[in-house]
Amino acid sequence: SGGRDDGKADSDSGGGNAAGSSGYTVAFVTHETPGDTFWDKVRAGAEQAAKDTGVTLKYSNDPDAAKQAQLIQSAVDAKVSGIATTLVTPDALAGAVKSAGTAGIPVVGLNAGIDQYQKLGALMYFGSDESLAGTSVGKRIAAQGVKHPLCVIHQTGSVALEARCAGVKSAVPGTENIQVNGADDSAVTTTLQAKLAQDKSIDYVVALNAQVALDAINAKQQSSSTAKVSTFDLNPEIAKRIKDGQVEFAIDQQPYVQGYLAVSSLYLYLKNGNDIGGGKPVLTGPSFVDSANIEKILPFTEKNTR
Amino acid sequence: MTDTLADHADRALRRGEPLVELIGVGKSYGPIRALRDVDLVAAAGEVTCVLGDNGAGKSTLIKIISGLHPHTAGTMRVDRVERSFGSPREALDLGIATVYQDLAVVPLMEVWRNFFLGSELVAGRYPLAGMRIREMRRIADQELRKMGIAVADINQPIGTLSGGQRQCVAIARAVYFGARVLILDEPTAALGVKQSGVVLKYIAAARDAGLAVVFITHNPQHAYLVGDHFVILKLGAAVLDARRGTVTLDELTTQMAGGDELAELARELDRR
Amino acid sequence: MTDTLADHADRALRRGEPLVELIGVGKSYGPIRALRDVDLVAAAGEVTCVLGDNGAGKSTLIKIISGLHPHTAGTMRVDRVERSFGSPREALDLGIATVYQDLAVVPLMEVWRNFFLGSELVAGRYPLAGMRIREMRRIADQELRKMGIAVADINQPIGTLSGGQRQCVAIARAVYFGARVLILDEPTAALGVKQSGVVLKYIAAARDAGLAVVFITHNPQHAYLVGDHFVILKLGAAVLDARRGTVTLDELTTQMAGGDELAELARELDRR
Amino acid sequence: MRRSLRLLARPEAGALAAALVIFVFFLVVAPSFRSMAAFCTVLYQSSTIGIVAVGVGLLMIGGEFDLSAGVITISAGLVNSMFCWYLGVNLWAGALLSLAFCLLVGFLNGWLVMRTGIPSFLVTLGTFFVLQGANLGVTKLVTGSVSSRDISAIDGFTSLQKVFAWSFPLGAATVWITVLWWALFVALAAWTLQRARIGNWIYAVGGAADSARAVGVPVVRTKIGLFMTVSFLGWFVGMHLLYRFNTLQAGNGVGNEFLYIIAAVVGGTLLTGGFGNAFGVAIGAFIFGTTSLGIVYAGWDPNWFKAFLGVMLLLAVLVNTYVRRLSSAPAPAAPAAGPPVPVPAASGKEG
Amino acid sequence: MRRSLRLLARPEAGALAAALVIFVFFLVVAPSFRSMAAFCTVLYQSSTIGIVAVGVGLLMIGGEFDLSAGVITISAGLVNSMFCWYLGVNLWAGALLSLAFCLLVGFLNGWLVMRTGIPSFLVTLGTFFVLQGANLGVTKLVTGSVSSRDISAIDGFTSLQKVFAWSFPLGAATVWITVLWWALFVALAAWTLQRARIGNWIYAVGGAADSARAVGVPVVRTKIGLFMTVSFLGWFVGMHLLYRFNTLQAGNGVGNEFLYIIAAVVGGTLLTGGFGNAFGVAIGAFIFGTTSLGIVYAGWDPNWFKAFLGVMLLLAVLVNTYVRRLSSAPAPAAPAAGPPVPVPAASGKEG
Ligand SMILES: Nc1ncnc2c1ncn2[C@@H]1O[C@H](COP(=O)(O)OP(=O)(O)OP(=O)(O)O)[C@@H](O)[C@H]1O
Ligand SMILES: Nc1ncnc2c1ncn2[C@@H]1O[C@H](COP(=O)(O)OP(=O)(O)OP(=O)(O)O)[C@@H](O)[C@H]1O
Ligand SMILES: [Mg+2]
Ligand SMILES: [Mg+2]
Repeated sequence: SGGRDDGKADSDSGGGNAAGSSGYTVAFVTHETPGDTFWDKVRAGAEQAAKDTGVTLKYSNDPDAAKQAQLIQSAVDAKVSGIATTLVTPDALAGAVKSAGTAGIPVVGLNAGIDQYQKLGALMYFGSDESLAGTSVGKRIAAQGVKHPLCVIHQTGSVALEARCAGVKSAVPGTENIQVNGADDSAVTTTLQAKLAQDKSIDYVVALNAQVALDAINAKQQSSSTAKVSTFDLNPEIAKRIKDGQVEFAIDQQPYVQGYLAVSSLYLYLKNGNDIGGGKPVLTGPSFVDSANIEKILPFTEKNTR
Repeated sequence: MTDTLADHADRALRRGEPLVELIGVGKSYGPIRALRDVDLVAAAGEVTCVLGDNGAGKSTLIKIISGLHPHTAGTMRVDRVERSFGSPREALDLGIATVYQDLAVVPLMEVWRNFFLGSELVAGRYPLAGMRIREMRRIADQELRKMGIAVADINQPIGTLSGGQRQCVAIARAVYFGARVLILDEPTAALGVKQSGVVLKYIAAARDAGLAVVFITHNPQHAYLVGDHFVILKLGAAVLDARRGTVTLDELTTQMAGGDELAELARELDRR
Repeated sequence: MTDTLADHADRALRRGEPLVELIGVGKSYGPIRALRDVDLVAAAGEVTCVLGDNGAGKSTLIKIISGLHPHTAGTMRVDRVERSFGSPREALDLGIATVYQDLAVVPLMEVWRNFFLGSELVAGRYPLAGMRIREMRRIADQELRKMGIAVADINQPIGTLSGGQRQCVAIARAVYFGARVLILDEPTAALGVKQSGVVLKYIAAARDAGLAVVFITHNPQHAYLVGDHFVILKLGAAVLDARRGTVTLDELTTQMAGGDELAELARELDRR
Repeated sequence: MRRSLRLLARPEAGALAAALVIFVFFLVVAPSFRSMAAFCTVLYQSSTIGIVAVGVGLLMIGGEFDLSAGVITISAGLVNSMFCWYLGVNLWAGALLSLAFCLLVGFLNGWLVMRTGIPSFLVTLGTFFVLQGANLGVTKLVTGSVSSRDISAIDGFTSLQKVFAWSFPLGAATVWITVLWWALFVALAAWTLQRARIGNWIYAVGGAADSARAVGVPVVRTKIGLFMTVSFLGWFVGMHLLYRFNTLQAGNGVGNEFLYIIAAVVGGTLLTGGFGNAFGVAIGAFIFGTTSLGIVYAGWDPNWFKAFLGVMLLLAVLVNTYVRRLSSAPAPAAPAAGPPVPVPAASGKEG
Repeated sequence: MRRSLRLLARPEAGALAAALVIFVFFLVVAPSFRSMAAFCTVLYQSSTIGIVAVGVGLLMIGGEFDLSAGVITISAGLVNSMFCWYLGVNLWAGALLSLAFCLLVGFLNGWLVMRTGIPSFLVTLGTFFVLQGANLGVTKLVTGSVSSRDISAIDGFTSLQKVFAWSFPLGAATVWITVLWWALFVALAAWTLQRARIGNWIYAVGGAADSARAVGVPVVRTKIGLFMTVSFLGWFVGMHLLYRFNTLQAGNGVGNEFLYIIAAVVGGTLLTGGFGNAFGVAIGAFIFGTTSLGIVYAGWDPNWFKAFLGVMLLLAVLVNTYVRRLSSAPAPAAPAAGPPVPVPAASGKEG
């Protein structure tokens, strides 16, 4: 018992077009660090959209800005029909995006780069804004009277993560950052444990991904701290913890939607000349998941679509 | 020292019985033919001396017998059974112990560990059984003292010993573990007069204990002192193969040095 | 071969002039005292032989002169100037060339590169000036041939040569670059009769060209053939220091072997 | 005997001194470091690095590297978790399957290295990439996401958790069973290296493989055995991670292989093989654990974390080298170029 | 002479064969790979790895490692960028300052290694952490974020961009100047190794430092020079990154140090020093570039990316080893235990 539930194993089967039947190829380039749940959902959304619209999807990723630029360049070399890319480091990607424009390949931005996408020549944008999301979290916990939250950066020097923490700090000036080794759960746990022991005044932990939030709960128990925990992004485990109250809330920018819209908008643009958002960015978040709405969302997290 | 040899020597050895026979053995290193068509017999109770110029193939020959390289032509028989060793372990297991010219010691390891390397004394047969370290230290020390070498500390890394001291460890080890066949590649090269004498005595004692000894040396005097059988290699082929009595020391020396050159040298250098 | 030596020898050398003097020199390796209170003079046009048991400190002595280790006691003078070398380069720059017992070759490098290592011939004085490779190959090959060693390929890694061949490369190199003082640590150890003869001739030629030679050997015969001056070390201290003529070959041999032991050995081993 | 004890004690003496210096340093600068709880946290953190590091240390003494040692911990956990979750079988079966899998990977590493003569650095780099990719690819295939599913409800969980991830309170502190396991593995490795015949072989194959082979040491078997030891310990840590955290991220574990190597080298293992010591490696892991958590306990600016870590590591190594020089009193090294004799402290090509 | 040419050509022959196999393989499986544009992209990608890899290869032949070679590229760019942005001075001044800084870091690496006898692996690991921390800490201090500011408006940008990040179209493809620089550096390194006196010294200090010292090779100076060469090339790539992308992420560069080492080792450099070849290293970088982009061009599932990469790397190394064995025809190795003589192809402790 407790294993795979056979009934719902094959959730996203169903009708729709076979990939490639519309004749378009879309390159989807992100700054994913391999194995991240968040990006897994972005990709799931993109794949679903590709399936629904009959587009051939080519997904690739590299967290290093220069290499991401290289991936965009190779998509241009491969003469794809459209490119969807994250614009987390707009200056670094500008050249590659421009060369796509020169080659007549439409580009849409997603996830990050809300202020710069137009300048770079991307047609549309789907996403949230990292610092806006951070600020929303900050405002919400400030309202509870939190004075000294800890913002956990699980990937050194990541622009997106730093932006989230900066957002939190803009609403709660007492925010403190900490760096952990996100590739090792026991290291995350002990580091947080140490931090909570070192500074007893920490009254809140803001995790920037779901697994770190789980580790934070562990650390909290070990160091008998009373700090509360909230997190960015969802996974099934976190959904359960929200339900039983161990995690206050998760802020969700609906990665599945970002992936889905980026691909389907390109399809519509290519097929039909549509412009989604009317020249303005399309926001997919932030939306809060907490005990109020968790019941509704829980089944979707199980399916890896939220 | 005779006690060590007698203790360890295989008691079933009968004098004159051939233990290792090479018939038409050859060896190429890629394009380089180091050895061609060499015959050699190492018989129990006899010392076979192999002499020859530098690069003549002497070391190559003994590396074949001791299992370090397989030969590429001809046949080798050990105890009348045809063999081609895949590893030195197989040779050791047949009682063939070797002193290599480049010594085969592990510089960073202690002297006693080097002495017993590959043939450690253990307290039991289970995998992680402790070694009988105290005993190993004692034996190593004792065997070295017998050669007239007192190392300051049997626990010092062998890399800190002098060249000759290292040579002595390698010899003492081979003598101690050589149960049937003892192979020595220029054992006296780095040794002083006294230690050379000790080694020659060992060789004689091994012979007397019934072991087959293969002795490589550049020193015809040394060879003649203990040898029963002399093989001279030149450019990888045997140019002389004679029993003691059929050849004199002078002949041997002359053969090795390439005829009259030596006489001329003596004349040239003579300052008296 | 005399040509090589004469070509390279410092022409300002005057026979008998002391080039290297050690006065009360001592050396400790941490707790181990390898050398104590040794005096030695290497004079132009003379061969100084250093003899002694294994571990007596001979190599340690020459490592001090060649700049490999600094001494820990006493004084060393080169050309009457007191010195303590920080690196072998300093010794080389004063024209002191050495053959080390452990050879100091780089196994993976070609023979000719090893020959010229540290003293390459270059086509210009700018940093990345090309080496005169063809010339270096020719010279290396030629110098080795003079020693009676014809390596199959001057471009093969020196690690694939036989022990004796490697020794010859090291000797040829030192002779070629030794402008004033030539130091040889057991150069004939791995050599056959013929090659040993060649090396002794080299030593004699170096002496005649006015170089100071320090010659370490275990072979009293060899030492006596060329030596002008004999130093015997025992446990790090000099026990004999005699000029040629004040000591006979027999005395030398006896001193080295520790008295009567040798006679007994000869008796013991004598089979005729 | 007295003399020999001094000599045996030598290699780790430096590392121990360095560990003490660093530990006392943090006791002084970080008030919250001065508690049993903090000490236990440091020990736990050190043990999760230290267990695999012991194996990596042995392997490095034996003259080889294993870059796949970090990801194999995650592979081990994933095999166990997904096999049991997918088929719904008892977790013990999955744990054994995972063990067999890990040993096979170790065997393959060793076999390829010995058979092809390709440096272990490259072979295990290949394994590292393959495992890393497979972790992600297979997990995605099986579970539809990039992390394994919660297995805490599957049979056998509680008993396995007792073995691999049990903890008990000690005053205000929590002691994890991994610390005890770590001590056990270190003791076993130390015994093996100093007292067992195989230890002799390990030093020999690392110090001079050709010479070892010439005197009859089974070089191939020894080295393959070492690779399998590393995978076994990787499996062990994988089990701990799985039974402590219930789920595993398929992308994790990357980078830890270098922490193991760092622990080994800081603890005095020679990078070129042939010299080192199990206690030294353990102390190396402890130094790493102390430093990385000590910086947090001290509350230093996290932006500079890595810079502090680098400085502390260099300090530790310097103290280690200095103490070892003192205690072994080797030849006074010729200025700058390092000692010309193979005194282990600073010899080899790194000298 | 014929014979010697064959021998000189040997070390990279295997790597070249491997590169060809991999290249043809992707030509077959990935249609979009079959264009000049794709080839130029691969070349560009290879050059950004390859430039530093040349230096790292030389250093490894010289028997040392440099783990700080990856982050120093970013440090170089950051020093230049932030100095000029903060003070508003001409970028050329910043570039020179940055060059001086990098050379100093290289000198310090080498000096510490030679002076203390601590293995270069540890010393440069320390530098790696320190630089990584400083990159982040200083950038946050100066710019308040984790990336440097856009400097494209500061004086000197256009001229510097011409030098470091110029590109020109070639049909549908774009050729980057780094490819030309790469070719130049490789040629220079090849000349140095094969023809210059310093090349002789590099092989010698890596193959047997003590012997080299004994015959008068300036070991310390040679090694320090090698460390400085690596930092110089790191600076060069840092300049390219800065002037191509205008801004730099302070956290980047980490991990690249291993790509350099991988390129060198795949190209036939001996991990233990003393053997290797500049062309080999260049081909190693090209193999890496081809493989990592080829997988993308082929459109394979990125979840399995690393697994493909691992398999391709192993294949490349196998082909390399096999071809080198064939062409050099060494002693038929004793079964399994590797050749007992120092035939470079598979010798040393890795054999
Ligand atoms: N680096 C070192 N560390 C410790 N002890 C050393 C070191 N080098 C040499 N010794 C010791 O110093 C003593 C003298 O050694 P040395 O090599 O000078 O002897 P040697 O006369 O050359 O002997 P041989 O004839 O055997 O070559 C020996 O006892 C040796 O063990
Ligand atoms: N691994 C190898 N690869 C290529 N050639 C080799 C190898 N080993 C030995 N040789 C060559 O084979 C020939 C015989 O070498 P060997 O070592 O057997 O000579 P040797 O008679 O022992 O000489 P020495 O008296 O100088 O030790 C030499 O020309 C040597 O260069
Ligand atoms: Mg030989
Ligand atoms: Mg000596």
